[in-house]
Amino acid sequence: MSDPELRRRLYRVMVLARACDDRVAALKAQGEIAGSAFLGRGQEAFSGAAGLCLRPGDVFAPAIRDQAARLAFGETPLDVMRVVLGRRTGWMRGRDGNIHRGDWSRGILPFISHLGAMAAPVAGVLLARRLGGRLGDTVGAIAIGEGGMNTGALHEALVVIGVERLPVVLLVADNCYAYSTPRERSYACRDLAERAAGYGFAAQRCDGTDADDCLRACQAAFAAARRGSGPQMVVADLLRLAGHGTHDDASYVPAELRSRYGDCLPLFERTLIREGVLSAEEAERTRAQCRAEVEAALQQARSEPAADAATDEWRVYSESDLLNLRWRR
Amino acid sequence: MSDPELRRRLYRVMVLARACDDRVAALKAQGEIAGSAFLGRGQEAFSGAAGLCLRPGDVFAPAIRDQAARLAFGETPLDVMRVVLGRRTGWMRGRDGNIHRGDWSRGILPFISHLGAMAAPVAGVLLARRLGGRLGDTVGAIAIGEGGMNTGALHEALVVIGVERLPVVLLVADNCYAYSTPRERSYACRDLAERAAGYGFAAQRCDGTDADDCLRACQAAFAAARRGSGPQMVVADLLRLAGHGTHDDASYVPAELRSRYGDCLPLFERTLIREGVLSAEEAERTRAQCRAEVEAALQQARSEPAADAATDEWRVYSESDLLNLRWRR
Amino acid sequence: MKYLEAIRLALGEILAEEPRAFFYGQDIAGPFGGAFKATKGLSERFPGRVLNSPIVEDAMAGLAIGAAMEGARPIIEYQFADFASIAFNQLVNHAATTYWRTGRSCPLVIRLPVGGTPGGGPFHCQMPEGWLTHHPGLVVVAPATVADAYFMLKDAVACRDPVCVLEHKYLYYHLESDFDPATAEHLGLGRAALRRRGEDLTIISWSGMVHRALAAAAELESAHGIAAEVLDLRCLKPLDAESILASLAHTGRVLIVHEGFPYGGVAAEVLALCCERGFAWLDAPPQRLSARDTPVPFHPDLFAAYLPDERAIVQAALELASF
Amino acid sequence: MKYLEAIRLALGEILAEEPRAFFYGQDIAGPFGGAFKATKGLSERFPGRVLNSPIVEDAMAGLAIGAAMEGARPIIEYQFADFASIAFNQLVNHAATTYWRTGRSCPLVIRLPVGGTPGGGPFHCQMPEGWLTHHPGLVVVAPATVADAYFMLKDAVACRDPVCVLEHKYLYYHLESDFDPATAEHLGLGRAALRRRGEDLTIISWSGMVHRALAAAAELESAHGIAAEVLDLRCLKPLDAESILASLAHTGRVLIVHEGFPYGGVAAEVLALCCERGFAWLDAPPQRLSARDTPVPFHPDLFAAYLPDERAIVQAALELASF
Ligand SMILES: Cc1ncc(C[n+]2csc(CCOP(=O)(O)OP(=O)(O)O)c2C)c(N)n1
Ligand SMILES: Cc1ncc(C[n+]2csc(CCOP(=O)(O)OP(=O)(O)O)c2C)c(N)n1
Ligand SMILES: [Mg+2]
Ligand SMILES: [Mg+2]
Repeated sequence: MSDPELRRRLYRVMVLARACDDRVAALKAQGEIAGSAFLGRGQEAFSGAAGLCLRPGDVFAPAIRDQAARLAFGETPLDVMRVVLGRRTGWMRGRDGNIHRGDWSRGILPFISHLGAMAAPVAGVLLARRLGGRLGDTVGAIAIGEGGMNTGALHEALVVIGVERLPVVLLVADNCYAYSTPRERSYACRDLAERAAGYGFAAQRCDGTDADDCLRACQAAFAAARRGSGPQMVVADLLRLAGHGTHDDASYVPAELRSRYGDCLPLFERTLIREGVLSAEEAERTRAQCRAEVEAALQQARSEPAADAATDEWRVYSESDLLNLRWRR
Repeated sequence: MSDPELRRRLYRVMVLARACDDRVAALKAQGEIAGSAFLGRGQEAFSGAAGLCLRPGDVFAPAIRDQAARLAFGETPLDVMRVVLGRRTGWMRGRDGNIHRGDWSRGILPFISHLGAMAAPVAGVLLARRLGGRLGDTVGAIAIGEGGMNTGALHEALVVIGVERLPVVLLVADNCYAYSTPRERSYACRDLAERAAGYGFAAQRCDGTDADDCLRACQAAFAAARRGSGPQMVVADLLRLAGHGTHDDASYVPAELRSRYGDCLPLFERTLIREGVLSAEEAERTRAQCRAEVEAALQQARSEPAADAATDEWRVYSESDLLNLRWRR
Repeated sequence: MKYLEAIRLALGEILAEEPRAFFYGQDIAGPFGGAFKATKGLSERFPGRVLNSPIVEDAMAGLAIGAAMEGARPIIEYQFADFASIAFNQLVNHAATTYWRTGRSCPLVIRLPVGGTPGGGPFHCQMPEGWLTHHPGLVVVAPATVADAYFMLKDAVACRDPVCVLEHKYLYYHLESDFDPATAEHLGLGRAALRRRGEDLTIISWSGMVHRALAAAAELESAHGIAAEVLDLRCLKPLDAESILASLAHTGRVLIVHEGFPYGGVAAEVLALCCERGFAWLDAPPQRLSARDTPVPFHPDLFAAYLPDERAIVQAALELASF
Repeated sequence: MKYLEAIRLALGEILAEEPRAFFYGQDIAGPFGGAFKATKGLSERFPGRVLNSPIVEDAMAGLAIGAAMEGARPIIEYQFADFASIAFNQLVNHAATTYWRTGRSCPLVIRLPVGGTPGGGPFHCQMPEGWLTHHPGLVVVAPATVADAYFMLKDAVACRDPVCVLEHKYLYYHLESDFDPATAEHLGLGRAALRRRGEDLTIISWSGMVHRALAAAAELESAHGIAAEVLDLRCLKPLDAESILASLAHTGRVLIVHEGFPYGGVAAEVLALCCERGFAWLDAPPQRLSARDTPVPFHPDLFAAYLPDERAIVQAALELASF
């Protein structure tokens, strides 16, 4: 069992992620967010546990339900709100939105929608560091769903990571569904850990509804990657406790399945309280604090300027004078 | 051990394939072939064994070194010569050449160069048959090298084949090299059979230099696929005994490796003679017959008209009147 | 009937009337019925013929090629046209080349939800016709009306060549008309349609932009007394050159309006066609209005400024008319 | 020095002078040194900086994006430009959009062996500029001379935006000149170059076709007394509009000659540019000569008939000059 301090930190990250997501869902319902909104409900344990294993200097390619990992790795509710509201102050300056947000300089990769496409860039970051003698014990984490595991882009990247033996942790959140498609239509193996060996990855499995189990598996995988034991895969078994996006009622999820998978957040809270790691009052206070933090971030973001078509520059090249550009030494 | 008749058939296919390849190499050296020429030298045992497991009605997507499988499945030396010489009478009518040749109506898929791209079409053929109630016990075979196993296209196709549980046999000729790239730069697992489970495929391994072992593995795999046991993979360990194409001297292959892998054709011939399945005279006669058959095909192809820019039609659509095309029932 | 309902109606009839047809795509089976609900109810009515695909865009196209060559009539749906980028190779190098290379036709249909919606962002709003038309061998159509949404889909299935059908996402829910398949005019798949007649200039457009062009034409008429002809290309490859040149000959002035990227693509091709073959009729330099040469922006204000709007079309038309 | 040798020279200097640079591609490491030997000897001289890739074109581009964003200067080689189709998504949706979306530049270089050779067939001969230029965000250059093969590659590495360098396979071995990097003129990356001056018409071309255009221009002069100007675009995106329009203003007649597919692409864009912005100078309808609208044929006779040859260029120029 991990140390109490870490478990309390994980609990807080999970609560904050849930609060962020809840607020985003409400904003979407109120019509304040353009486009789609995606929630990580039910995945906070696995995502948060992975995020807590990341250290400054690491690089992380989140998937669409990784609010918890993001927060654990340094994203703030203000970063979230600025982007979902399209503020010019946000990472994406209104050009891209929602869960595409990221910031290369903080190691949170701003993703393109195409599932699987962010894995090879993580390999590229690590390879560049190794070539530059700057790899140290940094690692790269790649999050993906069981649906995204099928993309050719991911496959090709895993091949490279295996062959180059890069310090990567692949975090597979198998949440029973890819949009409305059940996992039986996504893979024909027992579970996706069976894909690890073929890429030269070591594999861990964990119960995604059990935060302690997630912590155990993630800690083992990140430690192994950091000490040079080669690429690692962690597969979590869980259920998406929301629609694909807020527009989706997920009515295609049978009740039987819903009853089989618990909600990691109250489960973890009960465990921590039962084991005396957390008091009920602390839990209540944490929830209130997180809600307040999210609310403050929202107010701040709302007060900031939105992207502005008239004054924002529309340049697609960073070079200002391609016409006369010349190599010089 | 397979029955003597089958072994003799395999021997003949291997000899004929080698004769075809040798003649193609000579034609290329003489300047009679435009573009590249690729040889299957050293892979005749595995390729031929697989080809002999195919039956009329099956579908086969060959890789670039499958002269033996092609011949076993019904391609003739005349089909080969017509295409490599760009005859208008050939399957590709001079529009495409060399190993891209194929004929959908015979179940030999004419491939596009992009490695991995032919696997999904094989799945499509089988799925269409199943939906049309015409699948019966036909199977689809997909040949690929260890290098091609890394393509996203192949991965995505294998996912579909696994999920749909299609009667496919994936034939992986791991010949130590992808062009000049050694297998250690292509995969980080022990061997590629380790990728089977992740796709829901059963796996067989065989020694690609041992024709009997190839027959054993292929027969088992094809029989399993035919009887509905789901997709199968066969991985053969062998060495490419030629350059990547005739333009490549393969000087990057170390002598140590060359001495480790034998040539399947003389090895098989010696075994068959030793075991009394074949006499030395029969072997000599077979070689002479095959050479003569190839030579006759070449003369025939040479006598036929080449593609002709002036008279051949250049239409890219099969519909003659797209302007007025309308659905009618 | 709405544009989306016309598509659903056509899809149901295709399964009913064409026994070789089947659908393959992400999340298209029941009860979900597709990200945009185009196939809602169909897997229940036609068991086994509406299949959910894993997230394998490249293999979806490859599978369709194999099925088509085997004699089936596969209709694949990409969830957003943007994701068809994954299948670029199978589409342009395989589906498109097969008839020419092998003499055997490849009758498959690719349904592509295209076009911008506010908040959609860089990867859910693209127009793919630029790259689909550039490579030889694909038929590319872009229905802009409810009737075309219905007819062109069925015509696409009747076609023995691979057809990409661009369905505009904004029109899905926002375009409605009292379309009756029994009585509506059924143009051939490759024909352009004159949506409005005029004398002064021709606005050439396609897909969702046709409706902005029509609105601009109405404004030009009512506010400026300028009679703009609006030609809806319908089929982007091959082009109905005759109709394009006839309209150019009629008005002498051409403005091409679309929502795709500005460099190359269909707009440049149509402009080149007008100049190469209709030079003598040109009374003014033909002009294009396109999106800006950037990715599609997420924020609704940026998005609004990104695409040519009615005002920009009117402005460009006024300049053209007074040249 | 040959075109290929100039590339190899530039690649060696890049590794020597730019410590952040590394090469990634199939079969590029020693002793093999690449399918066309462009990197021959370099992995020995610069251990660990020339890396063989598995057959993963999409991941190659993705890896380069990550490395570039991390501060390295990745230079990737596709074995044939045709195989870059596999990386379409990473190139046009990721590398191309990153600066615009994130404000951080993505300095990577993609080396693409392009163009037709007899017997190469449909998948080893393509020109990819049509789709590379259509999407916003990539810089696309096509060196046609030995000097440009050298300079533009180095300039591409100096550029902070993603640059696609189209290297023509036929020129690799067949183009030779007495190029000296120390004294040769070094044009800016984005500039077009006037390769021949003339009064009567302008032939605009790029990549391998520049040489056919020059041969045709010589023939036009000697056999027909027509002075054709030949403008080598060099940079296909962004276009050097000023040089294009200046030449058009000078001659009033434009013929665009290239070896890519006819629909859309660079030729249509250049033609559209001439008409939209140079209409007043046009004395004749601008014309294009492209490959046929089919895949590239394998048989050398078909291949010869597929591309515009010198005779076709002369013929088109004569018609244009006498319009
Ligand atoms: C290549 C690609 N195809 C389709 C989509 C549309 N899409 C977005 S999320 C999603 C489902 C993803 O499922 P999974 O990977 O299991 O992640 P989850 O949503 O369950 O967290 C789909 C189909 C996409 N983003 N990229
Ligand atoms: C997608 C793609 N990338 C690159 C190539 C060029 N190419 C042709 S064959 C080959 C090597 C293939 O190696 P492998 O799959 O092991 O087959 P082998 O040649 O060893 O039989 C390469 C790189 C290609 N055809 N397709
Ligand atoms: Mg999922
Ligand atoms: Mg190999």
